[in-house]
Amino acid sequence: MSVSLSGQLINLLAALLLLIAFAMLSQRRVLSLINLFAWQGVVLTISTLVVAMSTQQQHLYYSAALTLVLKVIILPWILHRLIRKLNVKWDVETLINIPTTMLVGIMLVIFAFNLALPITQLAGTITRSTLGIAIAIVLLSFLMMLTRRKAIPQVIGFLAMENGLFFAATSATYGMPLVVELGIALDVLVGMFILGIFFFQIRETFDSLDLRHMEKLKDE
Amino acid sequence: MEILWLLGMPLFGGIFLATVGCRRFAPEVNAVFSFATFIAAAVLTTRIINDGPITAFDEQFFIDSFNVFLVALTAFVAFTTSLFSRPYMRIEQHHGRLTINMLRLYHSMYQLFTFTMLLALTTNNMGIMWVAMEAATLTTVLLVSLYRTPASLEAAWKYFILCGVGIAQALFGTILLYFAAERVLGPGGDSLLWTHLNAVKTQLEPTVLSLAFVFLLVGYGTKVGLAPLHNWLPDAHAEGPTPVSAVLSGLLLNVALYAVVRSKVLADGALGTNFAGNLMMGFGLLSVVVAAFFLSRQKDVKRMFAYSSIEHMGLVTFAFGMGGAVATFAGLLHMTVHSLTKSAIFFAVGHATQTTGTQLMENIRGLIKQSPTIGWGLMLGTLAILGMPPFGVFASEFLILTTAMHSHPWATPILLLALGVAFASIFAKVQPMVFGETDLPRLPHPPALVPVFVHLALVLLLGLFIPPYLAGWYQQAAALLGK
Amino acid sequence: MTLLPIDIAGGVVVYWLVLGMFSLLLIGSPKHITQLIFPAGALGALVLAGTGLVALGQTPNVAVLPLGLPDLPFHLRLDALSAFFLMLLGAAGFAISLYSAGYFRHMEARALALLALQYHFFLASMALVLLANDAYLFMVAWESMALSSYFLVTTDHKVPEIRKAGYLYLLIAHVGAISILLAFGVMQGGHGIAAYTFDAMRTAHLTPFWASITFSLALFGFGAKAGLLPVHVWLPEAHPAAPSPVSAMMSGIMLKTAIYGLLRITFDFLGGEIWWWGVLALTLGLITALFGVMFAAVQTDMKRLLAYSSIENIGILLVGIGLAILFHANGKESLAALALTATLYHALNHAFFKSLLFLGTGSVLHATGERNLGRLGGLIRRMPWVAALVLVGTLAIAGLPPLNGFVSEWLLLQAFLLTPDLPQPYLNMLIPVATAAIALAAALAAYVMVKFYGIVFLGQPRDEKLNEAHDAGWWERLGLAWLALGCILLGLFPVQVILQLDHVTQALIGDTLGMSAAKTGWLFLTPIAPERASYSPLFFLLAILVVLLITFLAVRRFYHGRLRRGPAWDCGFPEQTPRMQDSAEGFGQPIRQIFEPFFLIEREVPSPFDREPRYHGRSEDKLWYGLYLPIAKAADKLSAWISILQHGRIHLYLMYSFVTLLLMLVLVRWS
Amino acid sequence: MSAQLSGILFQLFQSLLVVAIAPLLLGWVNQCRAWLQNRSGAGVLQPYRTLRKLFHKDAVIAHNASPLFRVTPYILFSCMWLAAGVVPVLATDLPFSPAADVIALVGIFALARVFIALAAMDIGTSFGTLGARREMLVAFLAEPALLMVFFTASLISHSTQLPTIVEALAHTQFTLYPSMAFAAIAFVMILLAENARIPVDNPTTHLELTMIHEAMILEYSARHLALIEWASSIKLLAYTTIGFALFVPYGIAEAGNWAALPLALIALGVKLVAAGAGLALLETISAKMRIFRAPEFLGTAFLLAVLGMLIHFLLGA
Repeated sequence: MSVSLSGQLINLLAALLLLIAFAMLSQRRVLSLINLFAWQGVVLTISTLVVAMSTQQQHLYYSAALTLVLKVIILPWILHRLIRKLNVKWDVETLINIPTTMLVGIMLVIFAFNLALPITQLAGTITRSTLGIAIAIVLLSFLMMLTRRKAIPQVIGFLAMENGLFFAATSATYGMPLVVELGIALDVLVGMFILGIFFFQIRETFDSLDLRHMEKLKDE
Repeated sequence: MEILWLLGMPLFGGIFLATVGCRRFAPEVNAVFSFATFIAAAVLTTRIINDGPITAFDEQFFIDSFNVFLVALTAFVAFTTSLFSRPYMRIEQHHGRLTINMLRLYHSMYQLFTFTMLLALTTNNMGIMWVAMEAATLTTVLLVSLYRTPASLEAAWKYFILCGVGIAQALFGTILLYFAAERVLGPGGDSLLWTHLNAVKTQLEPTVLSLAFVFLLVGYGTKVGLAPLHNWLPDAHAEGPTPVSAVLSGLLLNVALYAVVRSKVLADGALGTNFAGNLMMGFGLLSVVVAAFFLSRQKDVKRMFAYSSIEHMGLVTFAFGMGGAVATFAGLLHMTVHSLTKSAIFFAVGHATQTTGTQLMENIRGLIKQSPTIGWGLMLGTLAILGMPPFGVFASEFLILTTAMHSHPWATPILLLALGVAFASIFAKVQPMVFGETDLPRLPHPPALVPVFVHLALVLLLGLFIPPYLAGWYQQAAALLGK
Repeated sequence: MTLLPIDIAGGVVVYWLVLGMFSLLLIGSPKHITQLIFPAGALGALVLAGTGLVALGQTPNVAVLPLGLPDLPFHLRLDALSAFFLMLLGAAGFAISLYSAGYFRHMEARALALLALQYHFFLASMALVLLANDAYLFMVAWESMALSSYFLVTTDHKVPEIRKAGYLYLLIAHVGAISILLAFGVMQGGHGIAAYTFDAMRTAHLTPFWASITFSLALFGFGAKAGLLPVHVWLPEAHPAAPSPVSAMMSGIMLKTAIYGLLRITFDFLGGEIWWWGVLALTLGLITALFGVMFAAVQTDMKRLLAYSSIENIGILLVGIGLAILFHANGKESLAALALTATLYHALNHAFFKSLLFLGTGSVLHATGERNLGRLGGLIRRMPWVAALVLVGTLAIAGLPPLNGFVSEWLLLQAFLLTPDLPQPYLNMLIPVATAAIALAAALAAYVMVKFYGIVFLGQPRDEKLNEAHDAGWWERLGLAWLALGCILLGLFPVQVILQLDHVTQALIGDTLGMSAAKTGWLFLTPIAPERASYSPLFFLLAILVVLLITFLAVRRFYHGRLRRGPAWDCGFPEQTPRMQDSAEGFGQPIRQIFEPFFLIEREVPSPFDREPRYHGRSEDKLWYGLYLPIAKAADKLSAWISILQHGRIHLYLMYSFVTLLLMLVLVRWS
Repeated sequence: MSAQLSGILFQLFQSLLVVAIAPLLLGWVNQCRAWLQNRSGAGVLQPYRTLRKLFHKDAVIAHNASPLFRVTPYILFSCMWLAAGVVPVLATDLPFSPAADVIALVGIFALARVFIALAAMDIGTSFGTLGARREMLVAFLAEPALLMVFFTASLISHSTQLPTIVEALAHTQFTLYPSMAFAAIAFVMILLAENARIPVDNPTTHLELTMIHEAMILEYSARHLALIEWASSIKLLAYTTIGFALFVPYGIAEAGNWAALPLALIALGVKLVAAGAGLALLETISAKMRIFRAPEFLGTAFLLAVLGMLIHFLLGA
């Protein structure tokens, strides 16, 4: 396919990712939060594939596959299992109310674009403007982490951040070296397992995943 | 080949201890593996000193005088800590705070943790370095929550989330680095090799590099424990088992700082300004001051020394930020003596808390009467960490302060204030713990404090006499960085 | 190869270190530690004193040890200044070690071994401070000195007050050390690590601004060790807390190392060029001297009294240094030499009589277990040796002719009298006031000393148990006698002493006193010219003795010498009890009344109905409440305020890193 | 040689003379006071009789008196004698005078004072210690003041040697020194205080609450007391002659100049008579003050002396 077309596609997908990020930021229900996360994975996979096709980078196919397996199938599955095991179906409680969060989010996006401006000027790849979006996604997920009160949404925010980084890696730089990608994937997986263990431990100790129980250690 | 041994030993050891377990002798096996690792490190070190920097496995690994000294330090402290943890964990088990399975987890994770740190140090690939750093977090997070107490869980959770988020920033920084490198070196695995980057660092895109460095600094800085990214550190140190606190504070922080410094070298090359250095000095000063003021309000002994670690890391960061041969040398020296002294202190504290059964300082009194070795170990260690000569910490602080007075006089009043406050706070707490009366009986069996005094002896040596080869090695490293 | 003085001095240092280690081996037999280790240490001190004396006249000799930092091995240098202070250290240390041999004999074995170790490390580190020729070695020795003395002070760490004293001491010492270190940081010449040698610092050229910064840092740092206002608070706590020989060593010798450091930096490195340094030192010194003597006058604990008197003497020393700088900066070298000579002389004198007095209190403490002046008295009858020897020290420190204290004060006053030809007119206004202040301090010192001696040794015992007091043993007497002899000789042969001091002044400011001082023969001390001022203590003493003899014989010859003993005249009031004597508070009362605004006074006055009426008055240091506690409070507040950072909520922690990240991104993008 | 010899002879003569006539001055002062109070008085020679009587008595000392107590009177006496020997009463540059300049002179007085104070504390009666304390209180204010007076003089004459001062003041052409005026007033106040005269102390009282000097020597009797009394009369004379040397240094001969001796003697006599009368007058017209007014009194003297020095700098004279 032609470069320009793929470029447009990438931009489209980038916009889609940003949209999903906002959706997650505004999402109140955990289950749909997880689904959104899965969708993010899907879009990520597609974008990776597009880049791979357009640039004929062999290892990008692997990383696309990796993404599909890890971020679309395994992680959401683990999360769903957790939800069922811990039978937590509560809504997401936020520290700041949603509209404000959105407002801040928009600010962040503008900031991110400004930040990326000088770099996108000199980006040689077909996907110049995606870097800004990647930064935006990272910052948005960060914002999400620090506005969510419960443990699981925080983790999802963490994973979403990972996605943003991954997107930056693929789109802006045609993907990291494969070794690195594998390593990263491994870390994410292990991290996820450990989190799983954690949830159970936290649960059996505090019989809730509310982070308010975990504010004992302090100096005052 | 030493590298293979170096990395293989702990990796295999971790898997072995996880699978086989060998319940009764696990501590000894653990110590044996650590010892083997130490031997490998020693061999490697001698080789580097003799015939300069080497790369291995088509440049995937790169060892120069800078990281080899950290490798040696890491392996050594890991070994002594394993010696210390042998009786310590046994006693914990007798006290019924740990089950056999927890111990199994502990031992295998201990080895894996060593592995990840050594990997992060030896690898030449900035990406792999990131992977190793993240892995180091993952291996230790379960150790922090080993006791499964609410407090330890909370600490571990914070540790995990904060460091995870931080490290994610570092990843983004790495990506940006790659983004910049790719345009010079072209795509492919080699563009993330530090040696290559270092070779072309002047051509790297300044704007990208500055951005990258910010992300890297925030990312790895979180693990170094620079204020205001430090909040996980005191919790994790206070709640984990003492050997873990010792290696966390003695080694992990060093490794993270190592990553920062490696990035700084690239950033300096690309920017040609002291931008990176100034940022590091700022963070360093802030950490020193904040930590110093935290110290005075501590009740938990391990927590207090955790803050002192933040303070010292801040000092080292400041030193590296200043740059220049002397300051960098001082920074390296301070890394060494700090990890030696601080781990020694944690050993002593560990025994003290075990014998008194509390970590609250106002309940610990008259150690010197109850067990002179613990008492003197703690007292001397504290004085050493407070920068009292003739201990080595003083040597590095001397160089750092005087250099600062020469090149950045504005910083010295802040440092003076912070060091004064730190001294006042820590000593006010430790003196009554060591001195004074106690109603506790003397210990039935004297605790094994060999590691403590070995460390202190080394620190003392470094304060009075730095062996020539060690000196040459430091200076190579300083010359490498201090541009 | 020939054996240079520096080799011997270094040898003594090593010898002391080894001796200290060795005492740990003797942990089993305390008898040997006291009877062997301490006398051996004393021997080393004697050798050191001799070496110093020899080295005074010689050209500086240097040595380099293969220790220390890379490219910065330990440099040693023995020049006139170091030699003088080494001599001081050796001479006083000899007596103190002899005394300790007897004093510590009843101590518990383990503690004694540790004490011997720290004691000799203390001696060695002090000697090393004087020998050091590079900043690093100096600082190492300096802090080791602080550390070993801290452990000595807290020998009896069971007592909370003593722990507090030790803590305060080490804290202030450490802060002072850091400030000294910064001073070195400014002075380091050239670049690289080799710039920390003193030789490099001598050649380094500083702008007046930086030179002044250095001087101020040094003044603060060394002042903190010397007990200069306002960083004196540790001194009256730490000196009494320590065992008496240690107090003697801290007061008599350690304080002098601070003076040494100040002289070294001010004259040797900075060249003492800027005149207002002199004014600063002078003013601080005067304030310190007056403060010290005032507080000494109202003390009720004999060791605290002596500690405050040490503060006074440090003040006087600083006044001398100030004058020297003033003259030197104005190019009046001979007068600078006079002031400096007075300073050095007084340092030497103080080492002798203050050690003597502290050791004396040690014997009293040992014999009576009592430090409180309110429960002592009449000991001259129980402990004639100590009383007689301490009397010498008392008269000497009170600045009475023909003893040594008078000589240095006389020289200092002469220096003052010669100030009027300074170019700065308003300084000439200041000088008379300063002179008056010094004279006042000297006179008050006499008051204090009469109080000290009179209440401890004279009168009737204020407590029953004093009647079991025993005199000091032979080791103690030996030590005391040596010091007393020193006080007398230093008083009687000033010209000879000054001829030795000239080497130092020559080295520091390139002019001397001795040639003019000895102009009219060794008998008469004439600092400038015979017709301007002269003083001959020996002549003085002889005259008094002759007249005394004549009078005595005459009285004996012409009138019978019958003598009857009777009860003391009670002024018609039959029930005289020892408690009716002046108490320590009572004796200090006039001072407290006259200088009331300087004290923070708390009184317990008995009500008329008290069965056991007791008057109790304490005079506190206003600075402690006005300066130190506020600082501590402020620090505490600040830390409380900062601790909010660690409030335990992970969201806010995340917020910190988020905001930090954003801020830095802003920084990097828009800068 | 002969010059030296005659110098020594001169020295001897002056010393003996001073010791001899000291009680006379005391007697004269008391006589004048008697006259001023319309009493006939005991006569000028009364002090001599007192001394003789005391010397003949048996000495009684307290049981617990230490050697210090017994040796003090002798030390006191010889200190005063030495002081009187140093002051140029009749002639300048005596062989003694280089041994002690004015500062040393103050030192001698201080030495004597410390000893008498210690001796007073030795027995341990409430009055002894009380007297010692008060004595030291007076001293620590009077001594610096005296030094300041001397310094004013020595700033003018660039010397701390009394003979040189006398030379400078007397044997150069006559000049008025305003600074010396202040010094003179201060000096008189100090003289009163140091010699236990009214208004600071009362030499004749034995009223416990007011006495200072007498309180210290309560325990002394017989020859010891005699020596002390004699010493204090010498002290008075020494102070007076110091005053002469500083403020009216006229008629004082050079050493060895026997020819000038008669003149010097006459001058001395005249001055002493005048001074004694003046002292008596002062004591009669002023009242004894409370002990705690004494610091104010001496403080004033101190300030006056310092003022004198300042004025010297301000006016250069």
